[in-house]
Amino acid sequence: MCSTLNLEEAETCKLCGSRLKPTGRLGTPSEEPGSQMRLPSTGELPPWLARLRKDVTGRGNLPPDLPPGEPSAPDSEELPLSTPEGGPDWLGRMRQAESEDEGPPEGEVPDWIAKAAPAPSPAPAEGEVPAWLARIRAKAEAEAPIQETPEQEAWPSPAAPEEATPPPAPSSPDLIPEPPATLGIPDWLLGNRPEDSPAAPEPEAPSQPSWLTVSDSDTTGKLPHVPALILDEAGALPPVRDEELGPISVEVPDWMTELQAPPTAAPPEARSNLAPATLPAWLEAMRPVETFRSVVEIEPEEDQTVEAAGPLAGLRGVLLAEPVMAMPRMPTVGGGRLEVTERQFAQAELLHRLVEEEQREAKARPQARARPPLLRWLVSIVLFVAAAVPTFAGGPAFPLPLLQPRELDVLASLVDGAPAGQPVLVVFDYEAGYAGELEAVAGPLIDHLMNRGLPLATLSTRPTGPPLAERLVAQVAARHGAVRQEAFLHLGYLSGGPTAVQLFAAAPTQAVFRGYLGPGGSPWLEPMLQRVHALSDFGMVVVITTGTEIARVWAEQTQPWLAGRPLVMVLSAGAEPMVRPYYEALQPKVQGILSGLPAAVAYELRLAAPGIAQTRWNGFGLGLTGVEGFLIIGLLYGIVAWVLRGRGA
Amino acid sequence: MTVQDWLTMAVLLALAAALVVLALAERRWPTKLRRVAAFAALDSAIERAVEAGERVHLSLGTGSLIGSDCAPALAGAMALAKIAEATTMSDRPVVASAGDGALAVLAQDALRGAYARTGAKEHYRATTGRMLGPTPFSYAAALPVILSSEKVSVHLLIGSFGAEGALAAEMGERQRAYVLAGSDDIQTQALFFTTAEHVLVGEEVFVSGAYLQGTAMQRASLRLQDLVRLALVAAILAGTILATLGVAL
Amino acid sequence: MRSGLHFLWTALAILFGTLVLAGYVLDSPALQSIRSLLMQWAVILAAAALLLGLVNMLSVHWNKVGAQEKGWPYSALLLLALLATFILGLVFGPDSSLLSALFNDIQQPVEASLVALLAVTLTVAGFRLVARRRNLASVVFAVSALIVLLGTGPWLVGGNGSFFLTMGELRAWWSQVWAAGGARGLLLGVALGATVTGLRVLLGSDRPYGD
Amino acid sequence: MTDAALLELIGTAVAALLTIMVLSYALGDNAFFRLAAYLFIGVAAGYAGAVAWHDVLEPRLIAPLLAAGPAIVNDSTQLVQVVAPILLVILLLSKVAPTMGRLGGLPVALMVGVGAGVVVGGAITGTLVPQTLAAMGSLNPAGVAPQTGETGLERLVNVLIVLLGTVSTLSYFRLTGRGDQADSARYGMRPIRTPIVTISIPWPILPFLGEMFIALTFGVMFAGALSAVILVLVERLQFLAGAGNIILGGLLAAP
Repeated sequence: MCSTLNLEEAETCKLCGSRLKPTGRLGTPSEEPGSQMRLPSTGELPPWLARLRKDVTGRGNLPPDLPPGEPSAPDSEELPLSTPEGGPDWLGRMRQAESEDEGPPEGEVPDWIAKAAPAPSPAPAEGEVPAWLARIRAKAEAEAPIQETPEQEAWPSPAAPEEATPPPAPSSPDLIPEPPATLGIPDWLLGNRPEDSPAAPEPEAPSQPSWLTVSDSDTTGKLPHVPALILDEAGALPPVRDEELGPISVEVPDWMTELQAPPTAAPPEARSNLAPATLPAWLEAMRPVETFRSVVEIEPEEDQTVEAAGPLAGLRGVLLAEPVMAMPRMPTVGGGRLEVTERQFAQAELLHRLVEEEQREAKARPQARARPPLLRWLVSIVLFVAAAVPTFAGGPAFPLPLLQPRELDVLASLVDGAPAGQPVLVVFDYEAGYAGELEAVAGPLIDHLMNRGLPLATLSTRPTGPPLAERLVAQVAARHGAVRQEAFLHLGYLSGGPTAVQLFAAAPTQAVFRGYLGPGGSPWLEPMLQRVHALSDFGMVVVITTGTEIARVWAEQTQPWLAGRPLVMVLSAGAEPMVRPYYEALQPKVQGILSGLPAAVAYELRLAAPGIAQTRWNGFGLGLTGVEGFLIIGLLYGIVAWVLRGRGA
Repeated sequence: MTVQDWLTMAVLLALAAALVVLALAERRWPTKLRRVAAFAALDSAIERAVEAGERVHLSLGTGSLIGSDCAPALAGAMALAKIAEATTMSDRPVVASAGDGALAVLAQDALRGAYARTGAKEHYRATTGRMLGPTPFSYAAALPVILSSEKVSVHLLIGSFGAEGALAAEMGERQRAYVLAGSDDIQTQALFFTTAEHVLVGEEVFVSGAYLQGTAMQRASLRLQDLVRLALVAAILAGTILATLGVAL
Repeated sequence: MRSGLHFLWTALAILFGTLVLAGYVLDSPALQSIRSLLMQWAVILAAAALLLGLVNMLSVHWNKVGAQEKGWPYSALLLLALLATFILGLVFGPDSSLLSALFNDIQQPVEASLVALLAVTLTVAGFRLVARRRNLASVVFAVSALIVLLGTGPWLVGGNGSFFLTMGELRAWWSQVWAAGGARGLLLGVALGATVTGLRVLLGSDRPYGD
Repeated sequence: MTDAALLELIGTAVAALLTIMVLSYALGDNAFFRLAAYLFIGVAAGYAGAVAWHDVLEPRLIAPLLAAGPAIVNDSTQLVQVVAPILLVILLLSKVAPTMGRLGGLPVALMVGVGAGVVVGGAITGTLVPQTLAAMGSLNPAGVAPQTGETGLERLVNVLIVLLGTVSTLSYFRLTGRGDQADSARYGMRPIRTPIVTISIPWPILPFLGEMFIALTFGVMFAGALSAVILVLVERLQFLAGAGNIILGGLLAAP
């Protein structure tokens, strides 16, 4: 049709008459699934789900039919997943799809399935509005026969065009949280679509009455909802709406003006969600003009995406058929009043979308250009410098902690009290990324254990654990001249994550098959592990972890098998508060706890063995100081801004 | 079987029975959901994304499917199915990702099911459910690309996350997407509290299904949670009094 | 398509789950063995699923490369690295020096750097929090975080001074008493939510699997 | 210098380079970051796959199968421990083929079932029961905390604080409202008329306190995580410094 020739600039089109633009956009909403989704209040999700599903089922299958010229490119470019594929047999598939839809709803209490099975749409699944659903069902069944006869004899092909351009009937229920029409139409549309339907718009005209009457009969049931919808939302009407919609009201009959209310006000909550307090008042005021323009600008590409999804690719004016065809029909069965309401629905729908476009633009546009991440740059530079200075420049020296945390004495005495000769199980359960922290924190403990000459057996429930264990243990062992497989060995990776912890606790020797970096064969045959058959044969269990979850699992799942052996946790600073309850409980499940660099430094001081922890101390101190500075400034700034805003309001 | 075993068993059965009963009661006494700020805008955000031809991305997290950290992922999979039903037909259907193979398979199953239910089986692509990386941070490292190349405007994190979750959420914020983040790991929730626009606190991560117009049982389970929580509070208070009186528990 | 299969899977999932759960609460040896067997199967399946996930990754990036999509060279690099590492791992084993070199020189540094990035991310987010969420909670959050940070890190001036020590004490009290209460409440809440979620699956109401 | 030393040097250089590339993300998403990220993802994935094969599939399935050979079908335990999982794995892998995919539902259902069982069992026996019991602290001033050793009034106050925190936090998570309370907030401001002035206080008070306790707890954890990642940042920068020295040293030693 000509609409492709005269784009948005043209108000009128030689063929389609003067309502080219509004209809052009009229097409968009009803052709976009989103519009089906939008209008029912969020409370009505299942209905719009069902509608969305039904309305679009056909169109969703169409892409294969669009001419090569049509840009479905963006999709395929983005993603293999959205590249349309499948042959012209989409109709067949669609019918089957429809039938598939008649399954029992998913995710229900089992005994409902029986009841819900015959439902034509999964709507009842949601356990809502069974009343209207019954009605719809009745309608849907009633319609099918009526439509079929004229459809099949007279119009072999019109199915495709109509189906591709869900005209008033589909679009009208969109405004109403009730899907009868949409339920009805696709049913008969899909029900008897000839396998080979080339997109032929012409037959569309005569085919109108049949479904139009249907939609009428449908909409009669819904009339009461129209005022409801308007009233609901007119309340939240922003003052700017007039100029907002001025351009349109030029194009549309004056009755439109009263209709401008619902769409404008429709997503008030949406607005608050979109740009919360980011738009200053003046910008808010300016918004409509510019954003309306922006909508117009983006319209063509929007249309394209829509067309790409239709077999009527290129027939942008198709929806135009609605008002043009419909008006002569008005006199038919009480259609007059109805017809108007339908167009009102359609127009309101259009405005709805316009406003939503605006919101999206208003959200995206101003911010997108607005601020380069200056704050992030500043923070990055400050933190990097602060953390690096002590390293490169020797930097400011922070005083080492004098007093030792209470739990450090407990931990050290645990290590000193560990039975000599019995191996200690050290579980490395942290991401490689945290090696920087936990190697510094756990270093002194490993050092202490090796001081006591306790053989170490490492384990990990993460695939990347064994190399991390090797990193740390080998490093410390080198200092003590400890020999691999005699003073320490790696049991390797315990697969299965938290689940496997229990398996290991119950029967260690059956949970781990092969060591890591060992001579091969079962590590349990090594002399240092020969006497180990159960978890309690380890003199002590040390868990080095960042995750509160894994820490909880070790604390809880291994309890029964530890038989009183101490469980020690070396924790990333963030995880400590979550594990402390296990440590401080009246019957503690964790006997020792070591967390945070200060504790590690104190440990090193206690052992009089300066190590990794102390080399990090100054950088840690300066970096943390920088962070504290930012947080304080942020807090003050936030409060001030808050107070000022409060005054203003 | 000790007494405690029987006790635990009884509690479990009671919970299950209560859940079923409440679910059946849903039809007559539908659950009134309280306002959870994070969910308030979710529906419209998804709708807008579909209308704008932008993509909804849901992450099932970096936990495991067979471990004790699978619960939020299970909840996320249900939410995924719901969202998929809404977006199968859009130009850009929802895409799900996970940091674990089994979870990716779960996501694919959830998506396939949703596509089948919406009669769009043919549109399902196995690549809509992806494993981005097998380790938490490799998963996070893969996110920026999927977020930008798929034009993601709704970025949902409903699964078990560690600290990498903070990166994942912040990447969504950089994209100026609608970011809703929840995890069963409380430390991660603390990080989400700052990095995510909408954060699911505590157990809210498990109720996403119900707030997405979930099934009767999903909604009923909220009631059950409230009841049990009340019972817990009562038990704690009573236990405290008993403990104070010196009664050994 | 609602084939019997679907309901069969549901039934099996319920059965397996109930067995595992029963193994938790009842300590009958038979149940225990069944449970551990099921868990072992699950562990094996999880490992197999990981391979499946790798196939998934391969296909995704292979498509990108094949379609020469934007950024396909990255995908090509990923494919290369993935296949190379995987094959080397299969041939020489994960504990070969080659693999550990790959781990120590590529995986660990990058991952550590990502964690280091968190420092910037979290600081920025913390800075913005109060201005962004104008409510009492965010103020409490920021103050509480500051108390802990000031009590944790060393001070350049007045370090080991009396005020610093009191700050340390305050931090300990704050994070071990005040936070403990909230943490326990959150823990219980999460556990409750997880329980109910699991129950929904065990009752066959939530069926995220199969179709 | 020796090949080993050279390899060492190259490895260090690569690591340092990747570190810089990734840290550049702090300033903004860029090609270098993506390059490093994708390389990292590939290596991590390949490594994980290799581990999964070497430590799980091969020892638990393939090795026993090869060891026993065809006779494995006669061994009941082997059947359960090896053959059954092999079949499950085959079903799972069949998901690659869309047509066969349907049968892949079985292993997934198994994993989901096991996961659900573990979740419920673990949550109840692991957290719900023990944490509830742990929350029942004795308010008896004579009590003594085992680890912290605090006694008397101090401990009493602490126990009360923890109790209040726990209860209020729990009461914050009230997800359902009564009859007309759909979509109602957790608490509202209620004006309280005092002789002097009317003040508005949050009501009901417990959820409000709960929110405060949650924010407080989050703040503590946020600070902990922050100090952890700062430490990692320091480690990275120290690594860069060290790498710089090594590389320079290597280059000088090279000729």
